[in-house]
Amino acid sequence: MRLTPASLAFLLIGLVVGLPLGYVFSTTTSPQSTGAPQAGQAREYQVGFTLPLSGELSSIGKIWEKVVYLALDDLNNEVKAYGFNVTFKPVILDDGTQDDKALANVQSFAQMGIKVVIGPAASSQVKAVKSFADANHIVIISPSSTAPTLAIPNDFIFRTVGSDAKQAKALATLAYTQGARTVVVFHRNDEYGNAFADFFTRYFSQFNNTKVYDLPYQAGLSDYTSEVNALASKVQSTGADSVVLIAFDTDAANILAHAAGNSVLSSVRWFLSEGPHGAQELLSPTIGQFAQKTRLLGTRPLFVHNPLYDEFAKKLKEKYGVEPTVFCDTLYDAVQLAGWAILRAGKYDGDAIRAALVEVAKHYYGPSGWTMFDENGDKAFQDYGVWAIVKTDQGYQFMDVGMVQGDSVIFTTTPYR
Amino acid sequence: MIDVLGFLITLTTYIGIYLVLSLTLTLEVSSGITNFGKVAFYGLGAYTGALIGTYLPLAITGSRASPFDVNGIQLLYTISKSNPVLDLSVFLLSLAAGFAVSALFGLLLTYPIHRVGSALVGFTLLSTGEVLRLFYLNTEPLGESKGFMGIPNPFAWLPQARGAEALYLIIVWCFVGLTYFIVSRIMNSPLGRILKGMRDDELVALYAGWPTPLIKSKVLALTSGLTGVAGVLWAYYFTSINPNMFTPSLTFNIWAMVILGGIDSIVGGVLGTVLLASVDYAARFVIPFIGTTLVTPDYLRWIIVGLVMLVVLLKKPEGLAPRRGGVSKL
Amino acid sequence: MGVKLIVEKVTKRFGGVVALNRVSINVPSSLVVGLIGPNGSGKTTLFNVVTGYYTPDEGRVLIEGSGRVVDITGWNPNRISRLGVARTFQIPRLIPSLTVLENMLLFYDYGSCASITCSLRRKWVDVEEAAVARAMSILREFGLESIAHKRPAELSAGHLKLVETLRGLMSDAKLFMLDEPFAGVESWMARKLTDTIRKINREKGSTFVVIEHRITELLEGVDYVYVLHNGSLLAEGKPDEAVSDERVIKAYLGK
Amino acid sequence: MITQDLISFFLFSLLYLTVTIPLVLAYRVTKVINFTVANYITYGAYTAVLLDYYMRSSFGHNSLLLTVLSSFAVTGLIAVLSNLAVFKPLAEMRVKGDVLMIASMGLWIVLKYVLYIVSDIASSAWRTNLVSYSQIHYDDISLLTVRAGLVGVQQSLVVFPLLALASMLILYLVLNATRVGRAVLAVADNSVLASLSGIAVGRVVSLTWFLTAGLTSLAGVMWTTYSGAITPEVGDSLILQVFTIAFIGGLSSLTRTAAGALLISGVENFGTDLLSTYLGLPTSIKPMLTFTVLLATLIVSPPLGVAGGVPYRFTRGARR
Repeated sequence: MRLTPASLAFLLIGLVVGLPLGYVFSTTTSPQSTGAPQAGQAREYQVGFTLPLSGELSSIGKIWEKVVYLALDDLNNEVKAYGFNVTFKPVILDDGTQDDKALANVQSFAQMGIKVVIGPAASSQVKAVKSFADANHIVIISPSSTAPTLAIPNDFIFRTVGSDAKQAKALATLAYTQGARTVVVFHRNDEYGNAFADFFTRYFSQFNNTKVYDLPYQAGLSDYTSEVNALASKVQSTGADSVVLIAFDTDAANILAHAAGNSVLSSVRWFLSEGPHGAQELLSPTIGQFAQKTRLLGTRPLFVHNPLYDEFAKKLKEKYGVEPTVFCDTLYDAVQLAGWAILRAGKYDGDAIRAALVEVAKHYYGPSGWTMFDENGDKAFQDYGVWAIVKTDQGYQFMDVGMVQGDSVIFTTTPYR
Repeated sequence: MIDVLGFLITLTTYIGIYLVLSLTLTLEVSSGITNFGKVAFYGLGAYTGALIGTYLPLAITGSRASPFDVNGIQLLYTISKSNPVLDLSVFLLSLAAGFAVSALFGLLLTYPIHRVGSALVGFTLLSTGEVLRLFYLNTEPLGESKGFMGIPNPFAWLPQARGAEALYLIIVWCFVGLTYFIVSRIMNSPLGRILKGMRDDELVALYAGWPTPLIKSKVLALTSGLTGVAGVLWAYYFTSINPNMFTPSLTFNIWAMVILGGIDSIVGGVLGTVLLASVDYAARFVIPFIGTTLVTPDYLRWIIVGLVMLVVLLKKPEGLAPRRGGVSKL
Repeated sequence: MGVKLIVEKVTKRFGGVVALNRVSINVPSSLVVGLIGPNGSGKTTLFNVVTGYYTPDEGRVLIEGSGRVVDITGWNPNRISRLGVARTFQIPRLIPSLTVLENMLLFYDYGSCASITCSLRRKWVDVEEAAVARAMSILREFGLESIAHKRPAELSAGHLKLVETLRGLMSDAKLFMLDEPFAGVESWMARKLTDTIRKINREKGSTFVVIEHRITELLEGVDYVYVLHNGSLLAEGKPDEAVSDERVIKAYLGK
Repeated sequence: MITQDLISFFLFSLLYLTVTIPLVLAYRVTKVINFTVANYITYGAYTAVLLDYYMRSSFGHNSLLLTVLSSFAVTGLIAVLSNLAVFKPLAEMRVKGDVLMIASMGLWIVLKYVLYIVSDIASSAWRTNLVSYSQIHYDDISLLTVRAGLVGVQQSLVVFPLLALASMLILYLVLNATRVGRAVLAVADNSVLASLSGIAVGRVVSLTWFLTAGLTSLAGVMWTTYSGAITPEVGDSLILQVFTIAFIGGLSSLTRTAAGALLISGVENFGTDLLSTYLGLPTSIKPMLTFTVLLATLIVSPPLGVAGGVPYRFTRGARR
């Protein structure tokens, strides 16, 4: 019989499926695996990570990857110091900021025998993996999903960050105390932007004499000229005194650059969400000048002047040369919580780890503050800091300038003269 | 320990859904329809399924909860776990509706594109997909950017997750079988020859007495309907969908599979699909252990896919498994 | 049995250019008629109007056969083809991925057997057998059995023209419109083509309209000739009359 | 905000013209429906980005002229190579236009992700974020604006007309004043006739690839002075508009293409704003407006000849 193309292809498929299977078999059944502990050998636990190393969130995903390594180093040193003979090993997969890939990643983690997965980043991705995780008892800890619709009790989804509802309140407070009365909320037309804008509107309307106008824009474009023009029209026609921008990094940079060339938009105040914080593009001269002119301020989940955060930021800078961006602290804490919960559970099993995670979080305090979960598995106590873009000798820089405390804002420095 | 059974179930489910897409694309390509808008029909099916799968159970049980609230979503989970009859019938209804809606949409789309050549057809379908995505993104009853969540898995009422997965796999593959039957019967018939003629020289087919635009619209309606069912299967497998799942890269992926196997051979399309989908899924078990992350594996994967497409087109245009013999099979 | 082709005062414009200007021709049944004229005189445009590729801006196209007159103005090409009008192209157009036999089969009227439902139920087998038998008998009749399973790329220009003409027989064409059948064809093959046309004309009584661009190589034994020039009908008549018409000579020779 | 709309209408018209005029010309010569146009724009922009980072960190300033020259060279070279590696062999195999289009799709994917990898590696080597880069300022343009007394004017307002004009001028001069340019036009009109009259069609095609791709890359350079965040998605996001315009022009007529560029730019900039202000529609309907124009074009005046469609009318019976 001669080798037909069909049989050739089947052979190829066999190789393609078989090789990795064989490879993983050989690695996972080797002594260091998650199987039975061996005397004298450190027991190894694998923790799955599905991170946005490509796609829309790739610029923060790359930094997150470094945070993961930092957190695991710290965790491994720490558990050794406590006398545990275990190590935690990351299994990192890229999900391209896409929902279907996030699910496929979690499925392959499950099939590798991994019970704790950190990530995915976006709320839509968390939704995509929820059903599988619940059915297969995989603990999911997302460091950055903030959608209120995921606040569901008794599931396997945990989030080490507060829901957007809380930050929206903080931003509303910031805007109001800064004198904003009529605002246009210019936000991404996606899960994050819409939910944030809804809550902002709800809280801001509770203040006296306030008016809120809503203006969503299409996310994921490479230019926002007509969107910014529409915003300018809206600001002019409503007589708004402030713009609230709910955005990610790239879109915020684009929008602010166009707004800088617009006289109407340069004469109102700007308030931003946490998304754009840390993006290098925002430090260009155009946007820097614009920020000084409009006294631009933003909020972000942060416990200001938390020495643990400063230490974390210093270590990250020393080891990997990067500044922590948004959700780096919550990711760090997610890793720590996962590690300690596995140890507390005593066995590598989804249900046991879930129960242990709730307990561990009550007693853990990290760069992101106190990590205790509420009944929905979300961070119960979240503080919010205020950030600004300030001019320094090295050009424009991000700076945390204050914090939101209940109904008031406390400034620790004066960002704009 | 690696869970081999789970691995195989997941892999074959993905392959099954992709197979429906690539088989229908093979039929389209062999009829001269350069469908760069595969994702439009797929997404439409998924959305139709999700719409029925979430609104209908809530309406039948008399709940006023919205499928986008936490309450509604939890209620949907409860219903799907406790009411097998309702759960299954909603699923079956969705399959039928997904077919109907996508088929109708395919039929309507042939009007603007019936007079133009394949480049414009491809491009128009490509933009149709994008416009539909924007439509979902801006339509409140479709959940806007949130999309749907809590689409009931038709076998959620089974006690073990594994059983539900296996049963779903069987359903997917029954449908793959049906699609294979339809596509191969059509391609190996006098109609298949007419379609081939249409693809190579539509004017000659027209002069041969065949109302080519009408035939094209019927074929597109059929393949779109099948693609729509694939979308429904996807939505119920995933249990949550949102507009950003339906970007053009999905279409390009399917095209790569079909080109890899041989542009007008059924077996080739199947092989290309199985190969690419397997590599994609199995790679997850290798990549994390390689250790380097300087080059994102996904980028590398796309470069390889693109290169393979080019090499196949240049060196072996008939693909891995070319179609053998003539059309006429007596 | 042939049909009569009547073109009544047909005008076709492209933008500002008048490609056909009130052209009227009247091809009697079962004749072989030549259509000659220099490049750009509107011959192919006239073919395109008759076969439904273009809709004329003015005028009508009628087909008369079996005592019935059908106005086919504005019909789609496929419908006109089913009425029994077959055409060929200047550069032969066969489906490259199909064999000669399959190219012939493409022109067979499968009726409802070409539908999707019929394909799914495999109800076409009998019809396919009849179609193959028919195609083979045609090929055999004209001595082309040997090329039945070849693809167009393997054939000479003459064979391509021949197959292109013969496939009209699959759909019982009663009016053949051949666009430069002898262009680029070797002389022995041209003879074979002529014989074929004659044979079909004699045995089936089909009407032929043949475009020829060079006046000197006009088909032997053409019954009647129309001369087009700049989109208008310049002259018509018996071949020798038409060729010796001084307006025709002027059109061909000088400005 | 009519002035803002006018400004963006003006800028986008120029941008679209810079991309579509070479595209249509290239199609007429090469007969490839070319997806890699998106890559040309992106590579143009990213040559500018990489150069800007390098120049700023080494010399402290950057020049538009240098950027334009290097973008032109890089992109033109890529186009010539892709012709040699892919399109020329395919054309020799006498494949259908569809296959050329699909091949260009494959090439587009390859080039797109190669750029991603390049910018990732450059980002990690230089410890900066090149995957999303801030607006670029060119010092020679600043100098120019100051000399001309236009202090404070945005660079895009100067660079867009400058480069668009330069592009048109180069195209006009090359095509009309040089022998090889006239050969390009001859091939565009009828390649068979051109080769019969002794023109080396192969060389003319190569030149066309170089010239049109290089000119397309100018759009990418223009973009760097305009957008607030330059990403490797720039070109892809313009594809819908660019091909709609090219199809309005039937991929053949330059005047119709130019009119299409103005139409799409107008619809996008005025249309979106008007609908948003008066009907309260979200600005995200912008792509839908473009799509509507495309559909309307297809229904009202389908570009028959070049697109290879068939003459089929859905209306029944005789019709004049």
